[in-house]
Amino acid sequence: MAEGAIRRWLGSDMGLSFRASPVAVASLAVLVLVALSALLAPLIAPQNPYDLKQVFIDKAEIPPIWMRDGEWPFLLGTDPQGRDVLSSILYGTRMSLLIGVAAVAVSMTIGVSIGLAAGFLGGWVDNLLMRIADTVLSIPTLLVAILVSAVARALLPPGLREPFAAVILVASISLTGWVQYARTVRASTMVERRKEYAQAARIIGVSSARIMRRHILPNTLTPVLVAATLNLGLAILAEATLSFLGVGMPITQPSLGALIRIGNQYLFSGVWWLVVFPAVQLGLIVLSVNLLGDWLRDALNPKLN
Amino acid sequence: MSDPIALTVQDAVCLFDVSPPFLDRVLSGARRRVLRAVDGVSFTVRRGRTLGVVGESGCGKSTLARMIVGLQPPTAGTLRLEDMPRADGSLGRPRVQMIFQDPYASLNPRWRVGDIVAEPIRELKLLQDEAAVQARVAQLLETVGLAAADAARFPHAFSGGQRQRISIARALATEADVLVCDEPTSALDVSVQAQILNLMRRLQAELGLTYILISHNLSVVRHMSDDIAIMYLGRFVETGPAEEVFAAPRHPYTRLLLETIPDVQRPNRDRQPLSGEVPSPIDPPPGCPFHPRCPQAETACREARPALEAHGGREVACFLVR
Amino acid sequence: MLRSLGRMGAAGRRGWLMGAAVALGLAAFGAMPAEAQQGKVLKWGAAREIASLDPYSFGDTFTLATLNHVYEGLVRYTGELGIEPALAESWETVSPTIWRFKLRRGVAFHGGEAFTADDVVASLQRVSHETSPLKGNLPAYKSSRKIDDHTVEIEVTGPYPLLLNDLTNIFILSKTWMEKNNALLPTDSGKGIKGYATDNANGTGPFMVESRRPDARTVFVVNPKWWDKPQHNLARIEFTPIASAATRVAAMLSGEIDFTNVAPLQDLPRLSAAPGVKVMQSSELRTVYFAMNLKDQLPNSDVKDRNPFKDVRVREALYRAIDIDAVHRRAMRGLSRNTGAIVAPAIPGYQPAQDVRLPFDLDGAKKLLADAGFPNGFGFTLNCVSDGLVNEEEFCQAVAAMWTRAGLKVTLDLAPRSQQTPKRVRGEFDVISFGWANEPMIDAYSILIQVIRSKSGTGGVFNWGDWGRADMDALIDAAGVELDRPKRIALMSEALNIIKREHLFIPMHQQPMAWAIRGNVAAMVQASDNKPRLWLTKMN
Amino acid sequence: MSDAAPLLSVRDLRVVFDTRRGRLVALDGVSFDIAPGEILGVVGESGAGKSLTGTAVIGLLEPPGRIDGGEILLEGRRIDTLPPAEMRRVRGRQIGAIFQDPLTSLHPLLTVGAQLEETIRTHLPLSRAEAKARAVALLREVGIPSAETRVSQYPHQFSGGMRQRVVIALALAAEPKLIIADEPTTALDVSIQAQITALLRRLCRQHGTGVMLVTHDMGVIAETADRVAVMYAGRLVELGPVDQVVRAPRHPYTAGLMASIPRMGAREAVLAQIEGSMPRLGAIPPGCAFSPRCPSASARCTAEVPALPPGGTGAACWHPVAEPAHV
Amino acid sequence: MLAFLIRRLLNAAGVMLTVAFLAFMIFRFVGDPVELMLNEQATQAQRDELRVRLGLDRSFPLQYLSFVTNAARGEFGISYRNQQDVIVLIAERLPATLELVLVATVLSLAIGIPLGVYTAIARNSWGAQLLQFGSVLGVSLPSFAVGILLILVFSVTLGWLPAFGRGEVVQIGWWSTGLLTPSGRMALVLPGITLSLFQITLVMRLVRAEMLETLRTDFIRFARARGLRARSVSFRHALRNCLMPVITVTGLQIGNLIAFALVTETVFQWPGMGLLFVQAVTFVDIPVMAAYLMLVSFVFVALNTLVDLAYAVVDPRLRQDSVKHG
Repeated sequence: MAEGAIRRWLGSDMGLSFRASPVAVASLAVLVLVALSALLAPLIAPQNPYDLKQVFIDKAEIPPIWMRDGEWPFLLGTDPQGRDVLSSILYGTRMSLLIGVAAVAVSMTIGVSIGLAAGFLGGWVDNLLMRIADTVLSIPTLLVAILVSAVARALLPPGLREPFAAVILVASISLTGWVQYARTVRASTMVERRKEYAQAARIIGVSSARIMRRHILPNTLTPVLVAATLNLGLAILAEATLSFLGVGMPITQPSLGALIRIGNQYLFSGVWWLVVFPAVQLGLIVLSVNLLGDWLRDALNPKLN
Repeated sequence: MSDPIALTVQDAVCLFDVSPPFLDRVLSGARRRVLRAVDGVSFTVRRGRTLGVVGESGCGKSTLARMIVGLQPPTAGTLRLEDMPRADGSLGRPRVQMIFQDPYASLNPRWRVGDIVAEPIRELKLLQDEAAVQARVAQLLETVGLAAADAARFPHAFSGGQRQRISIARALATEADVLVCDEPTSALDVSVQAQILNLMRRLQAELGLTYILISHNLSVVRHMSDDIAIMYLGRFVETGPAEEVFAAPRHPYTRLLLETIPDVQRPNRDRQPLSGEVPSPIDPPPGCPFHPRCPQAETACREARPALEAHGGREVACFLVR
Repeated sequence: MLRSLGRMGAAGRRGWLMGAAVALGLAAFGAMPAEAQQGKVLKWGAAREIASLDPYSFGDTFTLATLNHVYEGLVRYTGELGIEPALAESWETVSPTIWRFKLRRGVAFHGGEAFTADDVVASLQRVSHETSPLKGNLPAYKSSRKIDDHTVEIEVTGPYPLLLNDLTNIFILSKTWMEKNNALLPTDSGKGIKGYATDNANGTGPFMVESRRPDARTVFVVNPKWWDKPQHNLARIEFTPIASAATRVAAMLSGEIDFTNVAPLQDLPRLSAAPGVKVMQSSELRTVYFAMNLKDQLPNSDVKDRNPFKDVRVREALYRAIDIDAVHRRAMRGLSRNTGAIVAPAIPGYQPAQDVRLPFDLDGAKKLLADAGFPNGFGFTLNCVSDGLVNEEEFCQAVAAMWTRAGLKVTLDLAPRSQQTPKRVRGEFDVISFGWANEPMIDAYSILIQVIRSKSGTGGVFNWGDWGRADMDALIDAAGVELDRPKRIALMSEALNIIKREHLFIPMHQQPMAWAIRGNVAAMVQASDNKPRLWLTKMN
Repeated sequence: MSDAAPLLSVRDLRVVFDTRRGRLVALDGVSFDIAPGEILGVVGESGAGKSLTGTAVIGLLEPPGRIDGGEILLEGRRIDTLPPAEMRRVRGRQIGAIFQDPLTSLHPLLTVGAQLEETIRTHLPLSRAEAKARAVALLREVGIPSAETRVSQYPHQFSGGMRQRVVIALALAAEPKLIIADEPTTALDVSIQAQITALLRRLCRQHGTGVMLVTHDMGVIAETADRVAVMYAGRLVELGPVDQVVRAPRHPYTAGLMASIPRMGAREAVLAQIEGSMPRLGAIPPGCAFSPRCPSASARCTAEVPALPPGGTGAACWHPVAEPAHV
Repeated sequence: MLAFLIRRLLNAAGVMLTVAFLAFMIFRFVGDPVELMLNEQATQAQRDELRVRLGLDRSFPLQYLSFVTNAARGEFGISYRNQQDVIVLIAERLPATLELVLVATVLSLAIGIPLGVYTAIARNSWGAQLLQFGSVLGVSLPSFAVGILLILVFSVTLGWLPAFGRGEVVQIGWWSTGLLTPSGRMALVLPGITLSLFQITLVMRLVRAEMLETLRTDFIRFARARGLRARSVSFRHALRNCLMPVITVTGLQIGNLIAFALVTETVFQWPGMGLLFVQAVTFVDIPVMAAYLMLVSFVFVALNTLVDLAYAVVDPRLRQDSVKHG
């Protein structure tokens, strides 16, 4: 069934364009690989870096396996605590992807709902929602995220900060993230609702809610899809930046950004593998996402074909 | 002439406030500006017949169409659909549907054709049984000249003409009595246009449909209409039976319009093009709105606005017609 | 200087020379001795900014150490941490509670005002004012009086052996200057008043503040009229805070700074290996240990009906579970000094016998836990500060892992000092990492009165986890009024023995300190209090 | 048809698009001439390739489209193989163009005068002042009142009809010998259409400019053109004097097309209609592209591609309509 | 035009009031200022007195009102950490950040626009494809990683450029500039590149997209059909039409740059507002955080308003008070 769907898709215009773009194929392959390895981290990682029982400080700062003092099973070496870098990266990737995907999903859900409501209902609802969007936009995203993280950490009782760190991050990224979706969806909703098919439904007597949901929503989602893909890259970067600044994931459940922050402290001590591998992984993920997003945008842009 | 009346429109007015925002008005001392899209139009349409409404862009004909189907509430005046007999003998309000100009925008690209055509049946609960719905959809598709199997396909698989057929099938699915057709063929090629016009004529004959055909294409209107109304800046300037209006136009605008239409049958004829352009409906000229372009305009035309008056079987709004 | 210029390239060189020329030009006004005119510029890259130029605004060791270049106290520590006269020439005790100080003559403030007894009295009043954040640094102070222009008497609340130690960090400001600038009282953030002294300085010290741009650069220039004979050859100190360790190391390697007083441990090999960079490394006075909350209930533990840490077996188990050699070798990079005591050897009160650790014994630890009724361990949170002690993140993680292997369920709570301190002060912790250097007293009494003594008046300010005991309190109070040094030390040692016996704290190590200098720095004194004393620095 | 040497001569033009799904032949074997001063109407339904023909002549085909065969000669000089820089000099100077939508054809941020002057000075050795004077004169010639003030206005200050006049002025700015007019009236109101076609006709007659008038509107062709070329699925199916094609079409497609136009004169019950629709580019049937829809198609029609009769006038059909169609 | 201006200003004021509200909420409810200001030994009487002195006993709207009026006068209180007037603290660091942002903006426009035009015109060329890929790489690399890398290469390994700080600055009134000294200019290079890298690729991608869009328009086709020179078509006609989105995005991005500068400032120890803010966050220095938030939003809103006005200047269609009607 799925195979059939994939085969059908590969035969469609999109699929043809996909097959003709080695960059898109490579990006998707990298992403699938990265996502799978991150999802299966508990099964394939040599070590659980969160389980302190498995971490021996005597195994600290072992270089990658191909170097002189490399040691099995630490393929990419260990950190100053004796944590396996490869395992940390797999778990960190899991964390980064999880936060990125969740942030995109949350902002998309909020943004699409608000955009649809504003575009379809118009009038004061539209006015109010768009003024809110203006205000959110008048504070730079990064600043909002830092403030939210800082404020949330100041308000939450200490015991809740760590378990909620990821939630706080998702919330702080989504708090501004929804605006783009809202604007996109609002714009296309305003176009779509004037289109004849929507008016035909109105003439038939279909209710507004139903027109919004069944007719207009599906037709506004193409740009949302592109935006979501490109924003996934941005969200992962935002998370990394916040963690790098020290207002993101704690050291005990590090994301890629937190790993880079930790690694950065060892930049000059010869323990380069701490910063290089997470940075490469982060760059690779974001690059693949962006390349895929770029391709998707071009492929879905009728004007380019 | 003895057909019962399906639609009565009485002094329909539709105004749009196109004033600059409040602040600009205050600062620049500008007045409120009103676009008089439809400015007092009255007519009746008889059941089973076709009224053609002709005019250039911006004359208000599309607004009129939207008012009839209820997409646009009138600012003033009434639009009344007369009850008509149902199949079971009872009287009921006629159903009005609309055929749109753009066959590409009138079908939801994400829906299968079958669902598009079935939507009104399901929405209006005309049939309860899903199998019956499917059967009805198949029947409708065949009625408009498509195959029943087309129900499973998406609109993008169809050409413009076929899409217009689907639109018609959707309209028929409501068991509509009155169809408002807003430029139904102007986006189609000539050969396809003929197919659609023929289909519409056939359906009218078979189902006793009433058409209100809005178009700028005089030959299409001529071909389709029993009665005709010429619209200029929100008003009717001439109405009457199509044959008579085309044979002997009374209003200067009608005359000039007929004169400017290129005629395939008379290649390379020399003619006098209508000069000037359509004035803005926001700032219509005083008096007769046509007077700036009218070759016969007199002083009176600049001062007062002529009303639509009966002249024989027709009505004309012109001082020069007596 | 010349070396660094070589790396700057031609364009950069002109700028630096211009800067130096300006400094020299300014200095020339003061009819400088020929030697000082050829003074050198020392570029100091610190790990953080000093909080203020006002020596009474923050009880922050680093801020005070830096301001010590501008301001001076009545007495000061030598490079070997002995006490020597500074603004006071001599002193005597008139009675057990009254000290008389003879002030140095011919000393002038940077602003030109002559130094007199009025300045001392005004300064003491300012620092002991109730809004002063440094009030606690002079705990026994009662009042002061001017006898004549160069004699001052200080009265303390009771017999107090450590007044001189305290006074090393009480800097003297000019009274007329304070009066003129409405700065007689400490800065009061409550009133929303910004003190003049926050941005301006007028001391008697070897250096004067030439300019200050917070977080960018503070420039000190030599005070040509300093009363003491300079043992340095600096004309100018350019102080730049560089918070990021990596950037600081980079700046050191590239020669943009000549000196940093915080060289990251992990970068020491790289720094030592770099040409023209020298690492100065030794052990600090600061002893690091873990302290367990001994209140009736632990706030973050899964044991709710009692506090497991009240059981000495549990405390011992935690102690024995630590493989200190691994911590030393890895987390501290072999640079710390493992200790069984909670004060450093240089601190009066230290006894070698206390410095013997319990051995690392994982099975023993597990057994102790089982005996105490926790065969499956229990859960608690380890509260550590990410910007606190040397490599605190690293050793806390390492110890957390070790405790986990002993069967405990450790949650590590790592956050900046600003976030951890409030929790610690409120007693909302299970176990904390802690370090105490016994400064400025350089005496075990410091930790005893401030950390170990049960809360009472000025005592036990840092007794956040109710680990005080009546028997220790008695010993501490006795030591506080004992003027006979051997007796006093015996009292203090006894108190420390109780801690050792009861495993009230789990000692870890004296933490390493590492400075880095470039080759152009010829001599620099690094005392174990980790304070830069740049007036003892010579450059090539 | 004029006896003079052709101004434009298109021979066996073939244009293809290389797409992921393979090569699409958009124009195949298109040949026609335009004499100086002659208006050739190119008519066809959407997708027939009429606009593409104009684009190919003016050398503005964009990838993936390209000329795959045949030749285009302007006054006997081959222009389809010119390097881009030389072709640029031909455009505007020798071939002018008018596009469908006057709303979008003018640069919104430049004054009408600036656009005119730039075009003039690109091609003619005139000073700034002379170019400006010529710009005003051109505007006046295309019938824009008070041209002196209008010249410094922006396009959005003109109405649709006036804008199309500006476009015509721009096309004529360097006195080209040939104008490609691509649906010049489609976007205009009915009453304005007549003004524009009349203007175009007048100007071309005055200047002796040849015109290739591309449109789907038989009415416009009938009124304006001297000769008509009918296109279907990328091929020319009929070429002839306008009178002949309109009144007595020889190709079944042309005949059907003419018959399907509702007449002004009388109201018929049913319009003649051609069943089906034009094939997509990727699915052009072998032989005569019209054969599946043709009432008189034979086996030959599905096997062999018919060509226009020698001389280039008549219908490309194996079974042309014999009798002149009844008018 | 005047109405437009007034409307924009009202809008901006509304946004600023909302942001002020957020700042006020943070200021007021994240950590009790009384607790933060007094030390632990303070008595209840002292606390109450301070509460009154700070106006915390007054009603909520009144407190907000006084916060807003104080903010409008530039009074944000005293920093908890530095004990300095917050506005003085910020004003001291403003030039450093603005100079960095200015350099980044100029770099992004000077490099981004030509590259964007090139990649659009020569869309399928080898170089354009490479640049396009490079631009994706540019937006994919986290700026802190770029900064670290640059320091590693140019400061540590090659020793060409300083790794931190602003170098020598010259004081002109209250403005301090590093642009006038060689060391100041040297110090700007690496942070400038780090901050502008993302921006360059952003401008380049934007210009490319807009150019591709514009190059497809009828008026460009028509300009080509008139035989205008390729240079004129690309720059005079096509690029001119792309400038408005570039103005918008550049204007909006300056606000984002100021915010993003805090990452660069952290990496390069650049003594600007961002560094101040990051330190304020670590120290929970609420007055500084609130003031920074207000200031950045103000810059953002002001730029936004300017961009809208710039639109009116660039686009003749907006210059007149003509009402468009259909």
